[in-house]
Amino acid sequence: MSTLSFDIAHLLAGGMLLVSFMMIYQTRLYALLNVFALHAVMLALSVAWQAVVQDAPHLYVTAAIALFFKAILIPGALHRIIQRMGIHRQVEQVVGTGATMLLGMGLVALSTVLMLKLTSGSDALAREDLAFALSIVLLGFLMMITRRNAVSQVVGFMSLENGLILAAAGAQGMPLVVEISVAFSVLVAFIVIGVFLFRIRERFDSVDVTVMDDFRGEKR
Amino acid sequence: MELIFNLLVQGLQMFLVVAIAPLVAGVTHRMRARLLRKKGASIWQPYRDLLRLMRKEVVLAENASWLFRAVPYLVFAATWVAAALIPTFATGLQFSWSADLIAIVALLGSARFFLALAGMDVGTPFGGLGSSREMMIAALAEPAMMLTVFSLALLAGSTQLSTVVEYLAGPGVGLRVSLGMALVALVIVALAENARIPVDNPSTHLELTMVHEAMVLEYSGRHLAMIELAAALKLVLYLSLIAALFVPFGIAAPGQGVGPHLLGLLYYLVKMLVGAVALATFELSIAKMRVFRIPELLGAALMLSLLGTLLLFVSRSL
Amino acid sequence: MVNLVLGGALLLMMLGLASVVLAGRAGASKIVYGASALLSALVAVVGLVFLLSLAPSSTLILPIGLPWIGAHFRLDALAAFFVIVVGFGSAIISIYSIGYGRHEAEPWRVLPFYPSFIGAMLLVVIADDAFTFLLSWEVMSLLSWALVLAHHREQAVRSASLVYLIMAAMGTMALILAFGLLAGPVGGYDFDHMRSVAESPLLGAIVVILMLVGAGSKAGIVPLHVWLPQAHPAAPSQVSAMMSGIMTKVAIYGFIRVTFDLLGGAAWWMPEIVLAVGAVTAVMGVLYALMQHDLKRLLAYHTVENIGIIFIGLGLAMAFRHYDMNAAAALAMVAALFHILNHSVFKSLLFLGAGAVQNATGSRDMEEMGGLIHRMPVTSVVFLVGSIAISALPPFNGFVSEWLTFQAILLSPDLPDWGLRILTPGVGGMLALAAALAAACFVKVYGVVFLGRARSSQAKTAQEVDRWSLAAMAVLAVVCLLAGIFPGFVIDALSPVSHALVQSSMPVQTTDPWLTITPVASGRSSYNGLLVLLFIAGSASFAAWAIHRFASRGLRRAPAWDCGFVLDAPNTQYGAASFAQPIRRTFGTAVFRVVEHVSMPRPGSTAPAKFRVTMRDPVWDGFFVRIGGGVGWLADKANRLQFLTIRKYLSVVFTLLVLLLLVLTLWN
Amino acid sequence: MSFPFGPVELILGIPAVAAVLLAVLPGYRLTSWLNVGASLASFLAAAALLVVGRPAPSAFFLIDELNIVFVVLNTFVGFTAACFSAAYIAHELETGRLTPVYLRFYHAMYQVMMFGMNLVLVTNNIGLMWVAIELATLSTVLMVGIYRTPEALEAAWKYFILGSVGIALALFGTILVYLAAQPVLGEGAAAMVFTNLLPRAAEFDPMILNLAFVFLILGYGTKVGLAPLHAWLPDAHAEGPTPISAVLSGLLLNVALYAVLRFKMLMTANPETLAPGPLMITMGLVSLIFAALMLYRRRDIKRLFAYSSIEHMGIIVFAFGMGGPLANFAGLLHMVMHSLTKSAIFFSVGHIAQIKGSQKTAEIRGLTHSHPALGWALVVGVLAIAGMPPFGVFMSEFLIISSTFSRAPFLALIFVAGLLLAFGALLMRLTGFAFGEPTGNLQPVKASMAPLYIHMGLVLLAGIYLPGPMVAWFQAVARLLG
Repeated sequence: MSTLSFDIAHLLAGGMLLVSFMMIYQTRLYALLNVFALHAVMLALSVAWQAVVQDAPHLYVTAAIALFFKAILIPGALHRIIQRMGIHRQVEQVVGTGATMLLGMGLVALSTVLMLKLTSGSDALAREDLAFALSIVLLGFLMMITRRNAVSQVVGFMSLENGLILAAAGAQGMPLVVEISVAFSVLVAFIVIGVFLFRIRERFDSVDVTVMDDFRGEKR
Repeated sequence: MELIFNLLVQGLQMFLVVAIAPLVAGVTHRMRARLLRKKGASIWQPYRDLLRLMRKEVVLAENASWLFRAVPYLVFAATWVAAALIPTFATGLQFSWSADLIAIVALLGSARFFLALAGMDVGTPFGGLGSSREMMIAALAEPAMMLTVFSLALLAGSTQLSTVVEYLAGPGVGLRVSLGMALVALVIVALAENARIPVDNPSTHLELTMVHEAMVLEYSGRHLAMIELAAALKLVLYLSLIAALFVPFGIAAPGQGVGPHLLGLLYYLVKMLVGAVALATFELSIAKMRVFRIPELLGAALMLSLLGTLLLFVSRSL
Repeated sequence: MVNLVLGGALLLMMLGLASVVLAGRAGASKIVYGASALLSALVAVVGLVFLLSLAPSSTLILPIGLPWIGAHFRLDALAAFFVIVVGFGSAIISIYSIGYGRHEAEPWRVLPFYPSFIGAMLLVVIADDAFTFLLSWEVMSLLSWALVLAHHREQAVRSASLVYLIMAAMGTMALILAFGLLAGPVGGYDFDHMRSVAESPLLGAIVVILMLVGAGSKAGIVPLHVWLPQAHPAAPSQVSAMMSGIMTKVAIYGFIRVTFDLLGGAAWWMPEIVLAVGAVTAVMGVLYALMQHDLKRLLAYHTVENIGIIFIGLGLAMAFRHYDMNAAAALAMVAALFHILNHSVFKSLLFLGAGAVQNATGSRDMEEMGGLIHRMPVTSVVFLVGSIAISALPPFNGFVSEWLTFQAILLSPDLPDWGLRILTPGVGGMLALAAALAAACFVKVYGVVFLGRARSSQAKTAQEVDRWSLAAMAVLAVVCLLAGIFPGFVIDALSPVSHALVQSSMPVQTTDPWLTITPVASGRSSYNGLLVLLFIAGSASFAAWAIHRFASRGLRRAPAWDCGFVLDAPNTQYGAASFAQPIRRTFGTAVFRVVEHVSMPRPGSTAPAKFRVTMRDPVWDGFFVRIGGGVGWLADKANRLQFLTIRKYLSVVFTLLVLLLLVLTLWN
Repeated sequence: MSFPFGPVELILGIPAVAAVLLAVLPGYRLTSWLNVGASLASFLAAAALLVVGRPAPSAFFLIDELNIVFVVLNTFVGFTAACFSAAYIAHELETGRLTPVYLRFYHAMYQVMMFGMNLVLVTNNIGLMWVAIELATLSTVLMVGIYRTPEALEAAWKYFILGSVGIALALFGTILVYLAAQPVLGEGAAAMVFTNLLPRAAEFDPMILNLAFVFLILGYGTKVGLAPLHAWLPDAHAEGPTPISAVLSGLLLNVALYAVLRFKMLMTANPETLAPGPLMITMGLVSLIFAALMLYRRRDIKRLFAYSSIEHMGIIVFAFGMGGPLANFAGLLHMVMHSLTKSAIFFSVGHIAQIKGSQKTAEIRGLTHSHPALGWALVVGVLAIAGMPPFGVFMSEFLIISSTFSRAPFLALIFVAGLLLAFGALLMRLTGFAFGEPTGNLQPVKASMAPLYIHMGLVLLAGIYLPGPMVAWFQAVARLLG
């Protein structure tokens, strides 16, 4: 593998990581959705580049799915949901932006150290890609637990999935089965979440998850 | 021939203890009176009392059960059997193997058990009070007694009373600390078991502190006579036991002729006399204790006997 | 032979199953109890024949149970002895139940479990591998638990059953751990394998402690006894008798089997703990008993006491055996075994008597009884026999086994170990104390329940129980007497058992003149229950005859004298609580922190004076309640996790993930 | 074989076809019979695997000693649960808690779930396994929410979110396994086939495997219900229809556990990896003790038994973590026994809750008096699950404890403490349920007792007698697990 292709892959993955941090930084839902769309675009680019490098045409499909579903369809749909349900446009944070950023830094450091340590034998592209992917997964997870709105949690979950796809694309010759299933799962996840949001809308005024937490079946 | 002689000795002992039991009580009573500068009754008075009681009819409480009527005889019999197994003037009693020292203690326990039951039978507060306190005292006195038995048994290597007495009468025993402790413990136990001062007062009848007399309050006539006799017998038993164990001189060994036995008999009577006098003197020189101080006294006896036993256990190896 | 016992046990279990169908019909209880009595008696006979014929141990392996081991069964001398204890006791109790069982309101809560319970106890005794043993053991617990719950509507019964089964489960866990150690990593769960392996002393000690927890909790050693005084009284009386008289013996069987048979030498080097536990159990048991006024609960505490006495014997046997004092070891072992037999007889008798009393008066509270000797003449006699026997008074059987134990204690100065030599006299003193207190306690029981005047209208009109029950109790009373006056036969019959356990037996007793027993040597100690009985009977009869013949035989009934006070309310009698007051004051303040509160009204006030006693159970309040509180506290803390938000749950997952990643990073 | 399809194809095909049919067919009676029939047919197909022999492993399907246990158990409990479900759902229709439309949906989802779980078990491809688990999860999510009460929706939502995160983590783990295998086995699908992975596992990069295992045990462990990943489990059990609770506890947890075990085999095959044992032991013990403590404060009968499932999963994971022939054998046995017993308990709990009209523990009293058959069945079931003999759980707990104690005494003591804690709580509740003065509805009830009796009969039989072939088979699996 040439240094150039390595650098480009590196750059794109790094870009994704940067966008992940940008998502953490957002305080408004619309902006968050926009940044998430950017995240998905970066993913698509990254996967496409992998397709080029690995000479694996099926990855183009994955890139396309990422682009259409995640960069366009889902942010659009979430926009509509926010509008229709009149959700408060602010991202409600549990941990402040600064602290979340710091935590995110720590996670990136952790995954980098881990990856450098782990895959000393295998090739650098996979290793670096994996380090970025792991960071993105962890950051997505972090976002899920430091944000209160359901929408931002969903977005966190999606970015986590983006990290997964990045990892899968980085794995040389990983069969198509997996990518399709990932996309499939995202689709299903979205539909089911939509169904749930709809039902929840029926009964609650907000999709804020904490409202539902009152219903514990077994009250305190 | 020897068997007949032995049987004779056993029979004589058996009847001797019953015969002198009222006498010992009489002597003690008389001695107390004299020490108090009273004239006092004759030393034969207990015999007269017993005879008179036996001739009287029994006035039985209305709800007394068969147990109440059987108990006097059972108590008397158990005490008598126990007393008959204590060497008085001769060791090597014919039937001594039928019960050892532990069994003798247990026989006395049986007697007390029945007497306490009888105290509960009529359902009077006094009876219950007496029984309850009697059993509390016994609960402490019996272990002390048992531990004393332990130390003696360890010393002699036997719980067979004849063997123990023979051993103690023999030359092998010097003065021993444990023996002294055992003696003190045994004396305290004897005082408690016989309802003497400072544990109980045998000569009161209407005091809330009384124990034994409260228990037998409902008895009359021949029943009371049996119980009084059993009590006197028990006193003799303990005196004989102390005498046989701690002042065993003069006691006749098995196989010795008629002479030593007669001598032993004489010695025994003297010992009893001394014992009765000593008891009376002791009783007069001390005050009756409150009931709930008694456990402390008996606890001391228990500790002493345990200490004695421990010393023996330990010294065996030295 | 083992197949006969196994067959009997299985038939009993099938009888249990069959009675599920039968339970609805009239007369079902007669059939079930009758069949149980018959089967148990047959099994007991098999055990007796085996023991007396000195047959070699008989084994059987069935292809069930743990797959690669199979279910091993074995009848040897020890098992045969316990088969006799279980079979005989169950047979008599079943005969009692033929009459007593009629009063059961819901027979189907008792009948299916009762015969199966007997069967399970038999299976425990003949099991010869760890799995079969534990299976039968736990089934035994389970069935007795179900029996305890027969009167499940009472809250006290339910909580007793709860405590019982939890303690039983704890005990079983300890047993599993012990057997796990014995089996080793290879999984040699059959007893033959455990016998053949020589364990290290450390392992032996751990196993002994685990057995004390496991078997001891079932038997009721202090401080693991707490379930016993709750569960035994809660059950129907025949079941109480079964649990107290027999099941506790099966527990001791477990202890003996492991410490003497399976472990052998490795178990014997630290008898101090067994001795100490035994002595504390004996004294604490009887002290607890003295504080009770519930008749069955009191009897249950006496079971605790007697278990302590048995453990003292076992501890002595361990000590003697360790220092190769074989004759002494045999003496101690026989004393323990004899006491096992005796206790099973007289405790069954007493519980059956208590059942009769409960049935007649409708209460277990002694403060509502009194004067039953007039209403229940036969019961009162047999109960008296039981009381004398348990108080260890001659000439009944209880005295003989305690006497043997004392004799064994007196041999302890020859032990080379200093600690033991100092400990044993103390243990002897505790044993004597326990015996004396037991006598006090049974004066209280008998005096309050049977003597005096009736304290309630039910007690005043009580009726004697039926003939089946009386016959059963009478048989037990006769056995108490026979074992007390002919102990030599029992000791000789036990010699193969002690030989199997401590490799030596006591000298043959029945060849002595007059059936005297001489445990070591005739110069050392001897006892003849028969002669003592004859002497007492003879001199009592003689005295009575002489007085009636020569003095007077007049008798007049009159109101009680009572120093001239008029007897009125039966409450003025000494009751259970007042009888125990002197002892409560002597021992209770230290052990139970007894405080007596007296509130005296002012002079002139017509308010009644009030007297109240408070006490704390040092074991229950000081230990178990705290454990319960601790668990509750932890549960409350843990329970907060049920009410987190999804986000917080995710945070937990995230934290765990990061933590594991950190571990991976920091590794090597 | 004259059959056009092998048993494996049938095991997958029957539920798939049935799901489609059930989705379109109307009528309660027909569909519930069809549901039972399809489940029975799957079970027979699985049983046929035992008789006709196992097909050779292909790139997609693998039947070996390990998963055949799971497959047979899965289809069997699936069948009995379907029987129970028929009676249960009839009552739900009567009371109007379910409408016919939802019923059709329910039956279809039941078969989809069975398909998903069977696929997890028979597949040879770790990617496919992941997809199948996801499928099973999603179908159960929908079933949990089927009552559409706020509680049910909340439970389903919680299940869905936590499950999705778990599944994402598991996917990452799966990718990592592929990454580890790819340099050795080459690119492509071959590097995801389990039978290819296992023999060459020793050549994989141990550190990637370590990392993968962390993600896999967290991912699939969420499905297993290991504390502290368990949060979805109690609510999902409590709020869904009871047949689903039975299937969740009895089957889905096992299926996830099966996935964990597969990867554990992979880990142990590589001697340079960190041993998975300690992690599994720790998680097992934490689950055991935590769940045991949680049992004490439960006021909902189904949630109570859900926590009991967590506890037992802890026990099983602990046993497999300990490893060795005895512990592995015991773990397997325990898993089977737990499935049978716990589903039986849910069968009886389902009827009880229907009779009493409540799942509150305080409102269920004196069952052995008011409903003897159900009450005693519950008593027997709870005692069995609490590890009392003569039931199978006792045997497995006996083996676990006794084999652990000589190897790791302190672990065994903690384990025993956990078991006792759980026992105390269960017994306390049981005493309340079964005894005392009965409350609430005392009318006799028509319950389908057959599945219950069959399960308890099997558990009882296993506690006393395990057939030789089954033992040999379990022992082979135990060796396979190392």
